[in-house]
Parts: sequence; structure tokens; C-alpha cells
Amino acid sequence: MSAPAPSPAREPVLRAEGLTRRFGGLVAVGDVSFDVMPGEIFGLIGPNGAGKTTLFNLMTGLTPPSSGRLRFEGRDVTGLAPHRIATLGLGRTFQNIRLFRGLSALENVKIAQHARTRAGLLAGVLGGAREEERQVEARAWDLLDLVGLANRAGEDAGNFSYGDQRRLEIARALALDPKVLLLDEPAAGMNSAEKHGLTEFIRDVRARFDLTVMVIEHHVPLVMNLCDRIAVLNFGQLIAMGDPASVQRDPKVIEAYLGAE
Amino acid sequence: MKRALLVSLSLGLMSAAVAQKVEAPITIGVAVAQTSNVALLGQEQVIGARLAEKFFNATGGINGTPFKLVFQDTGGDEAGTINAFQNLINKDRVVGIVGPTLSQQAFSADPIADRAKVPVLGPSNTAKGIPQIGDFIARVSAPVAVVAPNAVKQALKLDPKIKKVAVLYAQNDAFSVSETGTFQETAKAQGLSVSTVQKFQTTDTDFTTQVTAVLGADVDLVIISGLAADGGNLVKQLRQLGYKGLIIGGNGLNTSNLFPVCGRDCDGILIAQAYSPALAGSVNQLFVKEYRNQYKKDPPQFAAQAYTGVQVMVEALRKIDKKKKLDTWNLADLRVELNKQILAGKYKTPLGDVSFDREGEVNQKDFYVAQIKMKDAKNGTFVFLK
Amino acid sequence: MELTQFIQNVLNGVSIGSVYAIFALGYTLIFSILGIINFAHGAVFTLGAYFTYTLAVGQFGINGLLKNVDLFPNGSPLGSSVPGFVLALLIGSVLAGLVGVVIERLAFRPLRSRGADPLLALVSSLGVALVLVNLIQYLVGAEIYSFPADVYGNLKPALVLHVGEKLVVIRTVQIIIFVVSMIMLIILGYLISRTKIGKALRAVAENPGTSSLLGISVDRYVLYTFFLSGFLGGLAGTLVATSFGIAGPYFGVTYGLKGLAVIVLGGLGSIPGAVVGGIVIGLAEAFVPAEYSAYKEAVAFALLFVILLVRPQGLLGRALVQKV
Amino acid sequence: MDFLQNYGFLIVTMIQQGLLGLSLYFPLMAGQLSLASPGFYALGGYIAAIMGTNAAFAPLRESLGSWIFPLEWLVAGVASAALGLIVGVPALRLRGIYLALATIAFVEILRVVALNLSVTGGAVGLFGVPQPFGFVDRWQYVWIFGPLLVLVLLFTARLERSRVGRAFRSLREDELAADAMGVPPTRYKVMAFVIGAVLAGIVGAMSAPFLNTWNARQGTFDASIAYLAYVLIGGSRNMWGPVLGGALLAALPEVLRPLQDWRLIINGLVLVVASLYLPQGLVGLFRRRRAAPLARPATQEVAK
Repeated sequence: MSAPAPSPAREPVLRAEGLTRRFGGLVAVGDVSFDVMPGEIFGLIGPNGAGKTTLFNLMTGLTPPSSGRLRFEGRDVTGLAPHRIATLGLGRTFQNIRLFRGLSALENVKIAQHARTRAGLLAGVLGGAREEERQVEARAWDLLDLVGLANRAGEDAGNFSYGDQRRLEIARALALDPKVLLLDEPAAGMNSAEKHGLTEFIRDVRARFDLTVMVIEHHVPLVMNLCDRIAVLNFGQLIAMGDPASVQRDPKVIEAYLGAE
Repeated sequence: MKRALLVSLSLGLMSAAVAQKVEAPITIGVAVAQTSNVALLGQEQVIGARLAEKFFNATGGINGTPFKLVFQDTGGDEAGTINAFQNLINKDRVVGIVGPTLSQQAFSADPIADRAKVPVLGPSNTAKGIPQIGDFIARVSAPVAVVAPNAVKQALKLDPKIKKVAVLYAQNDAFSVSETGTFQETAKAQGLSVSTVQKFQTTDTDFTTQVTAVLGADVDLVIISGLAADGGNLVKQLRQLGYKGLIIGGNGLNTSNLFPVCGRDCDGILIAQAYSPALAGSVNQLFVKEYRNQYKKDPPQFAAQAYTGVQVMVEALRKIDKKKKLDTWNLADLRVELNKQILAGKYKTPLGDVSFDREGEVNQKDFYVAQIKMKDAKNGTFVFLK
Repeated sequence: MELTQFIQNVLNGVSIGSVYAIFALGYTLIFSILGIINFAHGAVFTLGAYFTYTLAVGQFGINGLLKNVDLFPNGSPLGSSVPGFVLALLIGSVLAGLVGVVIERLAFRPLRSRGADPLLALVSSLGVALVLVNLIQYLVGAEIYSFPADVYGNLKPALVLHVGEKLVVIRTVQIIIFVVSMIMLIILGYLISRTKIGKALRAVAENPGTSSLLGISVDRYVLYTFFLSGFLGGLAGTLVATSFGIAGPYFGVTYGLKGLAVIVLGGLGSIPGAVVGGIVIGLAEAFVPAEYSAYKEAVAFALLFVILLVRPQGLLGRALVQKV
Repeated sequence: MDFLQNYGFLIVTMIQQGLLGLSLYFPLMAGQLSLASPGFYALGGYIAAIMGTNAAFAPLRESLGSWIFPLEWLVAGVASAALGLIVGVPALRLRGIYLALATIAFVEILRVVALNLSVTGGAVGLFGVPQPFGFVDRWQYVWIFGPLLVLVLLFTARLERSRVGRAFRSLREDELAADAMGVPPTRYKVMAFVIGAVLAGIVGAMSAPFLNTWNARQGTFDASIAYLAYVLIGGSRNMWGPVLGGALLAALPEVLRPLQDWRLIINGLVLVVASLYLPQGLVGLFRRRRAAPLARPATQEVAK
């Protein structure tokens, strides 16, 4: 049931060193540093506009940082293009769901296997990649099975309900074969039964794929229940970090949340 | 296998063509640009050809049998011209074609008529290489080389002190490009110095840059190769900005369409003409009278050339008919015979006496230099200079 | 470069550029509101010139109703033909504006109300342009029509300045076009920034959805825009025609492509940008050295290519930030 | 046979314009609105016309015979690919209408350059382009344009089902999400652009002998817009759309020929009506509403 506790002897899988992003005069993320250990479920919380999604964007290369470094498995990945970072093993979902809406669920999951396949233009057209295609197809079905959408594989992603779209996005991110999975508000728009299932699901996925998970979430009970450690952002600053219980007691966190109400 | 199929298909086509009889009335095709931005020229050709149809049918048609013109619009492009030609050759079954308007179109469609053994008379294709496209291709439009030197000599006659020349030409117009070459050679041969050469586009309207360059070069003769709209605007702007010297306009400016554009500023331009309404011959005077009756102005060169094209076809057909009645021919043989007859004949046309060399190049005896005299802001005449 | 040559180039550039600008004003106005390029603008521009010509000079059957209108029975200070011409110009431009309205109703609104791909508007307006141009050709032929030299009264055709030994020259018509395009820019700027209509237009341009929620009738304001664009186009067409004559049905269409370069350079949808873009391209063309004059036509597009790579929003346009 | 004589040119033109429509479809597959095709078409045509008429190539023509023509296609394809890379890499940073405008500028610059070089024959262009494989009639060009169309359609159908095709589609749907899912956008946008360029270049090389002549009027802004109309009227989300659109819009003015003076007016009206009433393009009329549910292939589970 409970996850293996991160062993202190191991190297962090992710290390942020003073990550900063300014938009004009606004500091969206200011000098944020943290380590994420392999196998951890690491929560990121904070009031609206605290810079959580911006931090994800900095980590996945969608927004270049103004300063600071990001190391992934010891390697400096700061400033790499998003697809490079994704290929190295950082998969993510989006707060405002960015599925390929006009394509089928199956296609969505196939596309994310791009980096782990090789077939070039000619191989694809001349039929030299049949075995690879077969594997891509099979794996896509497996992943849809995992999130319970295999029976709707042919439907356009845009037609799915909110909760199903979130699940499909997770399946798509998993198709990348990531080492770290970044989930941006995976429970948003889900009903309470779905939310409840989500905790189990994320733990299960972690175990099955040997993942490290970072999750942005608003729903406090879910976060407290799910995460091994939690970092709290407010106005772009990291104000607290630790296990769920200690973070919950931290006066700065309470103030931030009360102040934000 | 494929080759065999090709051969059999081609053979089938040939035999099909052989079997066609000539249908009455005899039809002559006219393929010119009735639409697109080339239509300004094409419409004059339509008028010229229509006048010829009316006139020659009124004077007995082909030895008593009326003939018919079929018009197919080429538009301004190459593909449209090929389509127009194909329609004329295969659907309308014409004995010969007068057209197309532009040299570029001729390079595209003439080879098709040539391979189908259908005689073509180019009414306004002046670029080098047109008659050489094939045995069945000839033209009534004289290439520029012949016209240009006369104009320069005339200018020197009017003002022997001319020393420095500015040359301007429409760089995107095939005709103007080759004409300007002749003008520049002639100017040098006459001992003049070409101080500046300026280029423009036929679609241009503003020529301030070119005109100031001309003014800056302080020349006493300006030679323009372009078309009516651009050439007229250029003249107008030259005059408005203070150029006082002589202007020579190339053959593209030989149209009364020029008058509304430069208005009173057209006055005094020397024009190199392949056709002059003032030519004394009775054929031309009849044509001019007809044209004036209908359109209240002098016929432009494009109309006269199209008229000539139709006339040459009709007179050649009359000759053939005298030897052997046209309705007894089959179409393919008649087309070949018509081509031979066109090249063999001599014609008295609005352009003057015309005949062809073996390749189909026109031998035109008379070229003219005229000077424009404006009556008011819109109307003027080309005054013949000896 | 000598000073006189420099001044002359600047004058040439500004005068050519103001023709580009005056064409581009109505072109960019529609882009600013609807985000589409109206390929029929060139045809409306042409139509305006034909309308005014018909009214003022009259060869197409209406027989110049306004030819002899004389608002100043005791003699106008500018010359007798000027008031008639100005009246014809205004009516002709209003007619062009109405053509714009018809185009919007028939060719654009159905697409908009369906939320169709905005690119389809490109094809639709192309179709409209084809219809208009060939309709003109069918009705009045491809002939060239020119306004009489005295539409602006008895002004001298050109200004000639002596600078030492050298001359600097500019045509009067070019000055008029430049001044008018500046005046139109100012009026348009006032209209858009200060009036109620202008504010509503800007709101529609910002966000059509919200505007309709706020009770602004989007369709009505789009219609106003098309009228305005057509009016400007017609006015511009006539002014340019007084300088160059109406060179057949394709007269305005030939500006369409250069006009694209102008409005992109200035900033798509920016009204001052259209004027700045026009004049920058005019200047760039004027400063092409004589030995490279053959490549002058490519200058506008080279500039367009470069600006798109360096600053896609154009000289005066606003940058769009994509939201993640 | 009369039919072929009379309409052969038109039929081949329809195939040719369909192919040019397809050349726009490839970048569009990756979400890129490029109007550069007429530039590459013109380039390909000039290459074929120069290799066919320029004296410098006379020995090559002598020794190769009819094999010179496939060589022309090859050279045109390679040259278009090279130019496509040079133009595409910087230009494809632009999106939507801005890319379209940049490619229009490219076409126009190329046109002016062609008008000014002597090797391209200036304003007159190049003429007397030799005919391949002893072709005499225009319809015979169906033997080269036809197979090219079939090949390109096969290529496209296979491409759409391949890894690269999926990458293109993901870029069209959402470039940013595709990037975050490991698809390198620039690489695939440029690839799609270059495929379109190569196709247009080869079509150009085949078209120079087809039209007998080649000049700077072949690659213009008007053509850019015409090809765009092919794709939009035919349908931009299916490979049959551009083919159908190109073929029909190329045929339209010819079909309307009997209307004489009215034909281009009606042609324009058809464009307006088609864009108003065919939101999905012509292929939208034929497409089945909903695809059948996908069936999972019977394979053993692939162990992760």
C-alpha cells in the first residue's frame, strides 16, 4: 500500500537550482530550488497564480527560465527544447487539457510513442516498419486499457468527458515511457468518485512503470493522501517543503492559504 | 506493351483525322485574349477580325460562299491558349487559326497547331523565333528590328543636335525587351550616347524614379518601349516633371489608347509604326473608313493586324477554291494546302503589301514613323512622317 | 549620394508610398476587425474610380449628370470643374462603400455566422474579385479611361525646385494623394479612438464574442467596417486614377499583392501601420540604385520576408503572446 | 479519339493541378499554411526547360536520349528540396497567415529573379522545349502525370498511416502539445514543407515540355491563391480534397467556355458559393459521418 520511502543515499532524479522566470516586471517563479527523489510522489500546491504551472513549463522546456538550472538524472537540461526533455523522460499533462482533439484516443496515445520509435519517412511509406507499428499499436491499446478507455479507442479525443480527457492525457503521457510524470491538476473536473479512484490509480501507475510523480493539485485531501512530500508555492516563492503533515502545520502555509481566501 | 498502345492510339487518331470532310460554312479560328489583363490588346484584335469577317463576306466570301469566324478566348495564360487552340482544331474544325495575342502564348500553343498541321497566323507575336516554331506557323506582325531604326533616324532629322539619349523599357514584356535592344543598337550606330537605361513593369503606374533619373541625365531624346497604359503614364509624367525634349515611342505605343492616358502630353511623340491609318492604299482606306464608322476613331495597329490575318487566310482560301472547290477537300488536306497557299501568296492589306518568306516570316514593305498631334485632351491623330 | 538626389529619392519614395498607403488603408481596416484579407478590395478600389468617372465625366450612359454641376455660380476659386468632381468623388465613394456592404452580406457574413475556417473568406473574396473584375470588363471593356487634367482646377502639374544647379521635382497629384491619405489617416484615427462607433469597432476587433454579450451588434459594426473600407477604397481608387488613369478592370487588382506587403510591414490590422508600411516600401524602392532597378519589384517582398522573420507583428503591430 | 484530342490537354491539366493542390496539402498536414508551391513549380519548370534547350546540356541530351527527362525530374526534385530547406528552416518559425505571407513573398522574389536572369530567357522565357518519349499529343502526358498522381496518392496514404504522418497530424492539432510529447516540431514542419516543394518541383519539370515553353508568368501570386482555393474547395483534411479541388477548378473555366463573356463571372460565383456552402470542401460531401469503432488487433500483450 504505502510507497517505498525514498532512500537518502540515492541521487535525486530532478534537481531545480534557483529556477526563476520573470514576465516583464512580474516574477512568476522566483529562485525555486528543490530535489525530487526517484520513486517519490511529489506534490506542488499553492494558491491560484502562485506559479505552479509556470514551474512545470520551466521544467518541461515550454518556457525558458530567466535564470536557474534544472538537472534531470544529474544532467543539465536547462534550455533544452520541450521534445528533447520529453524524450529524456519527462512526461506531462496540462492544466487546461491539450489533447489532439480532432484525433482518436488511440492516435493520441500512438503519437506520444514518437520518441521511442525510429521509423523514418521512407521506412514508413515503403512498409519497412511493420513490426514497430505493430508494437506501437499494441502498446497504445494496453495504455488505453489501463485508463479504461479501450472500448472508445476510435472516438475523437475532443468528444470525451472532462474526466475521461484527463485520463487519456495520462495515458498519452505514459506512452512517452517517462521516468518522471508531471500531472497538472489531474483531478480538476472529476467527480468525487473519480477523485477517489485517482489516488489508487496514480500509486498503481507509479509502481507499475517505476515512476517518479510530480503533481499539482488543489484538492487538499487528495494531495495529503497521495503525496510523499509536498512543496508550497506562493507568489512564485517556495515557502514550505516537507511531508504532508508538517506542511499542513506550517504557519506560512496557513497564512498563504488564509490570506488568499 | 505501353509503346505499342501509344502507337496504335496515335495511328487511330491520324486515320480519324483523315476521314473528316470539310464542313460548310468554312470556319477560321480566332484565338486571342478576350479576358484577363491582356484583354486590352485582345479586344482590339477581336474588333479587327470581326470587321474582316463582315467586309470579306460582304464582298463575296470565298468565291460566293460565306465563311465564318469562330472565337475562342485564350485568357492571358499559356494553358488557356492551348485549350483555345485545341477547341478550334478539334471541335470547331477550323481550317486555320489567327492568334494568339502574346508571344509567350504563341510559344506554348503554336507547336500544338503545328503538330496537328493547322496553319497559324500570329497577329501580334513579335518575339524572335515565332515563325521558326514550325512549318505551319507564320505571322503578319513584323519583328521589331525593322521598325525601330526609322524612328531614331526621323528624330535626328527633326533635331540634328541630339546627342544624349535615355532609354526606358518594360522589363516584363517580351516585345518591349527585344525592341529596346534594337533601339539601343540603333542609337549607338547613329553616334548617340545612351546616358541612362531605365526599366519598368507594364503594370507600373508611377514612374517618378525613372523620370527623375532621365531628368538628371540631361538628355535630349527619350526612347520608350512599353505598352499603352504604362507608356502613356510615363510620357505624361515626363512632361509634367519638366522634360522638354523629343520622345520616341516604340511599337507598343502605336495605339489610340495612348491618347486618354497622356492627353495633351502625348503631343509630338514619334511613334514607330508597323501600321499607319494614314497609309494611302485603297485596302487600308476602306478598312479605316469602316472602322471609323463603327468606332469613331482611327483603327489601332492590333485591329489592323488581326484584320490582315483574317484577310490573308480568306484570300488564300479563295485561291485554293478556284483550283478545287473547298467542299470537295477533306479537312486535313485543306489545312496543309492552305498553309502552302498562305506562304506562296502576295497580299494587299491594310499593312501595305505583304508576303511571307519560306519560314513564315512576314515581308512587310512599309514601316512608318508618325508623330502624334492632339486635337484636345482625348483625341489625337498619328501624322505620317515621310 | 548628392543631397539633391537624396531629397529627390525621398520625394519619389513618399509619393509612391502614399499611393500604396492609400490603397492599404481600407485593406487593413477589414483585417483589423475580422482578421481576414479581403482580396476583393482591389476590385472595389477600381469600381470607385469607375463610379466617379461615370458621374464626373460620364461615358457609360449616365452621361455625366454631375458634369456641369456648378456649386459656385459666380466661379469657384479652384476652377469650374472642381466642385462637380468633388461631389462625384463623394458619391462614387459612397457607392463603392455600398458595394463593400453587399460583399460583406453575400460573401463574408454567411461564413462568419457559421464559424467557418477564416481561410475560406480568402477564397470567397477571391471569387468576388473575379466576378467584379470580369463584370467591369463585360460592361465597359478593357479600355483606359482618364480624368480630365483640370479635375483639381488649374494647378500646375508639378513643382520644380531649383537647388543650386540641380532640380528636385514632384507632381502635384502626388502631393494631393499624400495629403489626402494623411487626412484620411487622421479622420480614421479620430473615428476609431474617439467616437462611440470606433470604440464599439475596437471592442468587436478585440473579442467578437464578448462584444455581442455586451449588446453590441457585431454584424452591424462589421457592416460599418465594410462600408468604411469600401468608401476609403473608392476614394483612393479615384485619387490614384486622377494621377494614372483607370488602366482597365485590373487597375486596382495589381495593387493587391503590393498592398499585402504594405499591411504586413506596417503591422497587420494597424491603421497607422498601413501608412507607415506604404511609405517605407515606397522609400525602399526609390533608393534602389539605378543599376539594380530591375530588382525593384522584389524589394517590397524582400522587406516583407525579413520583417516576418525579425518582427512578425510588423513595424507598428502588437505582438501576440501565445498562452500555454 | 476526338474526345482525347479535344479534352486530353484539359484532362492532363486537371491531374497536374490536382498534384499542385497536393503539394500544398503536405505542409498543411503538419498544420503549415504554405503558399510557396508556385515558386518550386517555376523552379522545376526552368530546370527542365534549361536542360532541354540550353546548349550547355546538348552533349548530355545526346548521350542520354529520353533518359534526360527522368534526370530533369530528379534534378528538379533535388533542387526544390535544397531550396525548400533554405527557405523552410527560417520561414517555418512563423505560423498561420504569417507563414502564408512569407511564402508569397518568396514566390514573388523568385519571379523577379527569373525575369532578370539571362539563363531563364528573361521576359520571353524559354521555348521549343523538347517532348519526352516521342510524345506528340497533349493527352499522352497522362502517361507521366497519371503515374505520378498514383504514386503520390499511394505515398500519401501510406504516409498518413506511418509514424511520420502521425507526427505531422499532431503538429496540426496542437504544436505545443506535440512538442511536449516528444515530436520535434521544426524537423517535421520542414520535412512536410520539403515534401510539398519536391512534388511541386517535379510537377514543374514535367510541365515545361507539356506547355512547350516556360517563363516567369508560371509562378505567380495568382497561382498561390489558386492552389489554396483547390485545397479549401476540395477539402483540406483528406488527400482527395486537393486532388478533386484542383481538377474541378482547373476544369471549370473550360466547362464554362460556351458561356463566352460570362464564363469568368460565373467562375467567380462558383468560388463564392462553394466556399459558402461546402464547409468541409467537396470531399465533405462524400465522407461517411462516423467511422466504425476501432477493433483491437488480436495480438499477444506486449510486455512493457
